[in-house]
Amino acid sequence: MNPVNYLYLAALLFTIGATGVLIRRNVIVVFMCIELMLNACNLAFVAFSRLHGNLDGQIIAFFTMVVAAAEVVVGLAIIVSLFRSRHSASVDDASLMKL
Amino acid sequence: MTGLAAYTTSTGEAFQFWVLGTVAVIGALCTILMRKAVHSALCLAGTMIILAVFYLANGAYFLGIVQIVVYTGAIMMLFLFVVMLVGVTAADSLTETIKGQRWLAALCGFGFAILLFAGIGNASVKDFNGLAKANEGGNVEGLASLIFTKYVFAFEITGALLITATVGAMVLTHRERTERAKTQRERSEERVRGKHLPPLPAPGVYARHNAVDIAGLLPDGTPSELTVNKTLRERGQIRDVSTEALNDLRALEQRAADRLERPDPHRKGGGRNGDGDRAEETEEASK
Amino acid sequence: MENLIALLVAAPLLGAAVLLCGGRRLDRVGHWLGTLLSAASFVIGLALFTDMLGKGAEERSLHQHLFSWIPVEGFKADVAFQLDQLSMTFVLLISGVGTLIHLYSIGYMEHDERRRRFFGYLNLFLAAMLLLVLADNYLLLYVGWEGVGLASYLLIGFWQHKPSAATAAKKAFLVNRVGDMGLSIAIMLMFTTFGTFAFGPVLEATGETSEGKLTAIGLMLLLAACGKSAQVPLQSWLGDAMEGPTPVSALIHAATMVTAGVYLIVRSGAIFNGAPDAQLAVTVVGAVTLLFGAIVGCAKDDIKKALAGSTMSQIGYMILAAGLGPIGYVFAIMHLVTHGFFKAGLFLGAGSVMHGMNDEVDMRKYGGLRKYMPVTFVTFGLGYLAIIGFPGLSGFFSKDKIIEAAFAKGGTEGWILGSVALLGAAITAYYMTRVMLLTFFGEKRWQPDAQGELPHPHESPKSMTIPMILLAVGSVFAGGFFSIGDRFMHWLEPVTHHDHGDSPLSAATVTGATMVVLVIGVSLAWVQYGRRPVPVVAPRGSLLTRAARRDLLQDDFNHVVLVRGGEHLTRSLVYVDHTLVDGVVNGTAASVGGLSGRLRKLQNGYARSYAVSMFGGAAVLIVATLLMRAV
Amino acid sequence: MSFPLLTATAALPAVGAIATAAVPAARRTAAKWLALLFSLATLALAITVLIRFDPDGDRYQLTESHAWIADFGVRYELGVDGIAVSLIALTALLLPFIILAGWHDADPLETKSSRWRPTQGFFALILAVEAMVIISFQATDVFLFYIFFEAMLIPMYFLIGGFGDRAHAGSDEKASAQRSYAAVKFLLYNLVGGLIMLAAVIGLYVVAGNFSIQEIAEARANGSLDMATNTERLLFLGFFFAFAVKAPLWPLHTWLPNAMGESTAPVAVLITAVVDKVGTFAMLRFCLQLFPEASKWATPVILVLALISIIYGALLAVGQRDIKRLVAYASISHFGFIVLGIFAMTSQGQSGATLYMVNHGLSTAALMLVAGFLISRRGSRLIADYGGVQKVAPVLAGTFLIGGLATLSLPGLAPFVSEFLVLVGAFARYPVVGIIATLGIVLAALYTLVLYQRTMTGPVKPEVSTMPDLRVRELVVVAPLIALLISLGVYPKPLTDLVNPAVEHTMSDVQKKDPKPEVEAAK
Repeated sequence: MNPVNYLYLAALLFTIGATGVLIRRNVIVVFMCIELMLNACNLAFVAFSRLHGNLDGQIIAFFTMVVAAAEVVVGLAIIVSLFRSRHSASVDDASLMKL
Repeated sequence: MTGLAAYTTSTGEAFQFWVLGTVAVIGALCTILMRKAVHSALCLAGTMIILAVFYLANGAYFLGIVQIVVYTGAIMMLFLFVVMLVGVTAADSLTETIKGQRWLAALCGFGFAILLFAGIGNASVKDFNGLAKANEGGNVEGLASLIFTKYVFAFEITGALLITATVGAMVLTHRERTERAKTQRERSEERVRGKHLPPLPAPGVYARHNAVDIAGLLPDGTPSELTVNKTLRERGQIRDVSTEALNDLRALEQRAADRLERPDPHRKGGGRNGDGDRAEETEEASK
Repeated sequence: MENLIALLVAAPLLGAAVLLCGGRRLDRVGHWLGTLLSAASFVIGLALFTDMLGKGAEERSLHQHLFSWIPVEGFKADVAFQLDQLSMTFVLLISGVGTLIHLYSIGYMEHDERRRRFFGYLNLFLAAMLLLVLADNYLLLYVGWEGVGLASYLLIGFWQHKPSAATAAKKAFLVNRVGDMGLSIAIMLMFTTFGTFAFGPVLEATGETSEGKLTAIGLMLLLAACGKSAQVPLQSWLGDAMEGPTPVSALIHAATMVTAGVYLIVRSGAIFNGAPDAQLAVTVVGAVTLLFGAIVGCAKDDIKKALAGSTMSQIGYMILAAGLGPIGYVFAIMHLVTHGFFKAGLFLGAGSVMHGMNDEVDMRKYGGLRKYMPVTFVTFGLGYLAIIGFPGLSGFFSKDKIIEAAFAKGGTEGWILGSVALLGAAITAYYMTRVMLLTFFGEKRWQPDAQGELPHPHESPKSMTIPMILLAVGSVFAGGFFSIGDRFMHWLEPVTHHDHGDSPLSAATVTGATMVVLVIGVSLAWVQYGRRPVPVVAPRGSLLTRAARRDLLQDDFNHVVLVRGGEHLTRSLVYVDHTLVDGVVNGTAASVGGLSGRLRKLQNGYARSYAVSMFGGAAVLIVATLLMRAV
Repeated sequence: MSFPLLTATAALPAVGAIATAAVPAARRTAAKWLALLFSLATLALAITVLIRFDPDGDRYQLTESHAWIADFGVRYELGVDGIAVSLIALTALLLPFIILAGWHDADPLETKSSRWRPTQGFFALILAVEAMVIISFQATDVFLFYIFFEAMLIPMYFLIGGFGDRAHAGSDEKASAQRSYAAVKFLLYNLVGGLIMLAAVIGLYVVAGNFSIQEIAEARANGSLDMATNTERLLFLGFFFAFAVKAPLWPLHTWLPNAMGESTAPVAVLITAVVDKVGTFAMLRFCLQLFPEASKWATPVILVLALISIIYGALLAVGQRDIKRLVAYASISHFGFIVLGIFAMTSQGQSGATLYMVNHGLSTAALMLVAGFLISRRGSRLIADYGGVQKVAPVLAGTFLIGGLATLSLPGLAPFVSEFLVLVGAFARYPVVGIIATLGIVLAALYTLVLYQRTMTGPVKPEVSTMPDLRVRELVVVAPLIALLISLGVYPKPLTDLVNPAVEHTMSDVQKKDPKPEVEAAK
């Protein structure tokens, strides 16, 4: 088997995550989907690093994780305060951008 | 790269890939399809673990571990906390409100997938260099040497980012007290002057569900909100079983009448050996 | 000597400028100033005339070049004057009669507070008219041509507070504009044909171009003449023009301006000689108008309108003569001059009558005035005799000659034209007698005026009678003076190149015939109006009479076809402009607005739908990059 | 290097605009006088230009040239030929009259209902327009010209939209609504034209490599720059469209009646007598000079449009009920004549067209300003509201009549000369066109006289009976215009001498010869 398949898998996961972002209304789930996409990317990076035979890919993945962690922290904090303010976890309720 | 270049991986890895890969995809699909957030979270966790395995298989030992520890261990748990906070049982409907959104989403998804596949296909990587050489000095050391030399600035900045994120999270979630905290004295006085001198009544006590979400019944059989925890009240997760209770009662009396061939069920004696009856009745009712 | 020519025009022009810009402080002397200046130009004219008589027939034509007017590549228009015998005749007529009428107006307009402006306009008219006859090229002539149009517009509408007057003025100007269009097109044709429009070169070069071109030019000139000289089909304005003060009618709409058409045709003789078809058209127009005017003249009860009709028909005679070519030019001009005298006299007489009758114009409300205003009666009577061609008076000579010339045209045309001319003579005799009888004879049919008081006719002041007397003298002797020894013919010879046609009838027979029709006409009128009393309210009359009262329905025709049609056209165009031309643009604007309104709906505020578009965009970008790679 | 006269002429009013705008709000009168002063100074400069200009000298004189945007070969190039000089003189001449006539138009109203209108702004904007018009007459660099051709719109927009006619039939809200409609319409029409032209300008740069008219024209002349036929035609259309909107030519004319109707009389004069002239001028200078072949190719269509404008404008003028709209449609008819003269491609036609631009400026100014005085007295623009004014205010009526007669181009007044030249020029090449155009003079007489009759003659309307005659200020405005109309009508030679050489140049650009008269041709 060629490690390229990892890339295909990554692509698939990424797409699934993206679709999830589009179709789910629950903020938390949406957020999870984003995480899924990030992980897919990580997988791709790792696969790349293997293909190229150096560790930079892994480094990037590592940083991605860190950033993801930070993002999750902030994101969840936002969700919580959002829920506090309006007792709902639906993204569609936050549609104030409508003109 | 003599000797390092290879065309295929070991069959073992191939097998592992196909099996776990399938599972991972299923997990991902479940993540986006489950109606309850908590289920999604769990599926996602599973997928991530599988990814961790794949990292390991790809020679990213450090990352694999980190994936498990940080992601599945920390981040997903964080998710679960929040889910709990928001409400485990809260299942959001999957009916689409925005017109055409779902179709567009599906279209984009498919198109995107096809595109990516096409892109990867075009890339045409025949052979690949394994990480054997890179990992000679150990994977962690390799990473470390890179992080602290080449990517040191990025690393520092990430540190800063994490700090900021932490502070940010605190700021966001911290709630400013609007009024002065009450002293014990005030509380007690309040208690005495207020409506409930005794402690608040307990929630319903039928040994059915996790009973804290069932309002206790007042003598007339109507449920009292007061008995249920404030958070649950806010979430609207109070389960009103008063009607069930009354039905059960009626059924019970019915059956008692049949069995004891007593003309009127309202005799005092009927109440005497009623406890055991009630127990079994309740079991029946619970079936 | 030729440097004086400019002064002829300058004097009245100066007068106009001073009087119109002078303001009220000139009110007291204005009229005298005006009269003085027109007299001045008459005197200058006389001086030039005597000087001209002193020369041989050939070098009599004077020429004065003032300055180059419009110098443009390949286009040369100069302000230059040419004074030959023809122009001289007109100069004397215009300034002479003009001066007399200035004199007359002093009395006539005495009670009008805007008298100064009136004289200003009169001077303006003189200047323009003199410019018209003195110009040495058609463009300058055009300036005078429109100038007199303007003056007549101002003078017809002089009593602007009367809507009828304002309308009549506008009508006159517009109808004239149609004629002017002809003139300007004619000038353009000349320019493209000859490369110039100065009289000399054009008239010499006529031989070098095709007859078709000449015919076109001729017809255009004829159109112009019709407009100015109130010939069919552009005659409709003249009747209404009588709204103006009587002196105006006398000067402009009888003696001078309306004859400009005749001048134009005679001046362009060379062109018409080269274009027989155009000539025929001219004669036809003349003949038709001759009858038309005469018939209208018979039916009108308004004394000025009746005279206007007669003017029309007399000019018809002139045009007819002018159309006959070299046979007729001289007589056309001669009749023009004599007509200038007697028609002006008649109008002044009419004015004097109205003056005495509280501005009553309906002849049926006159009657028996001869005892009350003898001078007017006598002068008017002499004018009357002159116009009907009573033997020995000027009308007799000029008109008789024209009829002869008409016959002399030869062929059937000759016969037709001649007999038409004869018929015209008969009708002329009839309606003039009618006017005479209705006004001065019979019993009084005076009606109380608006204030309910009966008019008490009186003779007009000196300043009015003197001009009348002088004009009467002119209308008695001018003809005889001209035709004894064919003076006038020889005088004009160098310009018009007279030739005697071969008349099928001897001069005697024609004269005899004229006398006969004359008697018939007069006696008819006598039978109808002299013997039995005349009803104050006009009888319904025959169909022809009723039609004639309405100018033979010409106005109705104009109204229906031109005015109504025009109104509808403009209204519909306004609508079109608003809805179609403008609508297209506004429509585009509206559609753009609608489109953006629909696009606005995409911004529904749902983060997820934004995400979709973002995602799609990403996909599109990838496609683009892949394609780029592929290419 | 010598004193940059042209720059000064254009810059002075600009400085004036700034200065006027800077005057404190309280000192309204001071602002007016300042503006008048600057416009007079500009006039003086323009006259010196007129004197310094030698008709028989080079084609472009008093030239100035500085590098501006070197990368795109955009240069600050000024230069004037006879046509430009005469038009600059016209502009500089009209401005003081416009300012004088608008002396009180921008005074703040006492009534609460209408908003306070800063006088300073009004006069500053007028001066700004003057500056831009003058420089676009001077520019010999296409890009430079384009910039000011477009920039003109900004002050015009505010003049139309901000300082509307106070004599309005409807309520104030209605008035302001229609006013802004007119302003936006004006802006949109001209912007569309301008943008299409911008495309053409860029295209020209792509083809020719620089923006200088002289260089391009020379290159075209000596064949070193030959455009593909289609390219040239497209570019020509791009330019022509913009100018046709500005001119305005049927069917792009509908903005003019709104703009002139809603704006005050002086601004209306500014629009039709000054700004629109840039359009016709530019046709003569850019279209013919840069794209001779395409011009010849487009001539038939353009002539037809011009004819339509002449007749159509005149007919619509007859149909109008609003004095100012009537004048506007009359102007459309006259612009038809100008375009006709330009594209008749005969030296008579083109000299006629150039004279026409000047004369039409004068005649319209006279008529429109007097109409403005009339309207300001009665407070209504409807013809039907007047009658018998002649009896009450004879001088006003007289000047109005003279203005009208000039509009119907009565011989002896300036417009006659130009109109006849145009007609002859057109007739010489296309007789039918000439004849149809001649109909225009009859219609002109119709609408002018109808207007005069309805407003000035007849019985005196009661509302009119107390109308004062022209005041001194108004006489000062009108009298010189009338004097000019008459003197140029009697002795146009100075003007023709100025114009003829320029016209010969243009004729040589399009390589056309006047048709020979038949008789000479025969010889």
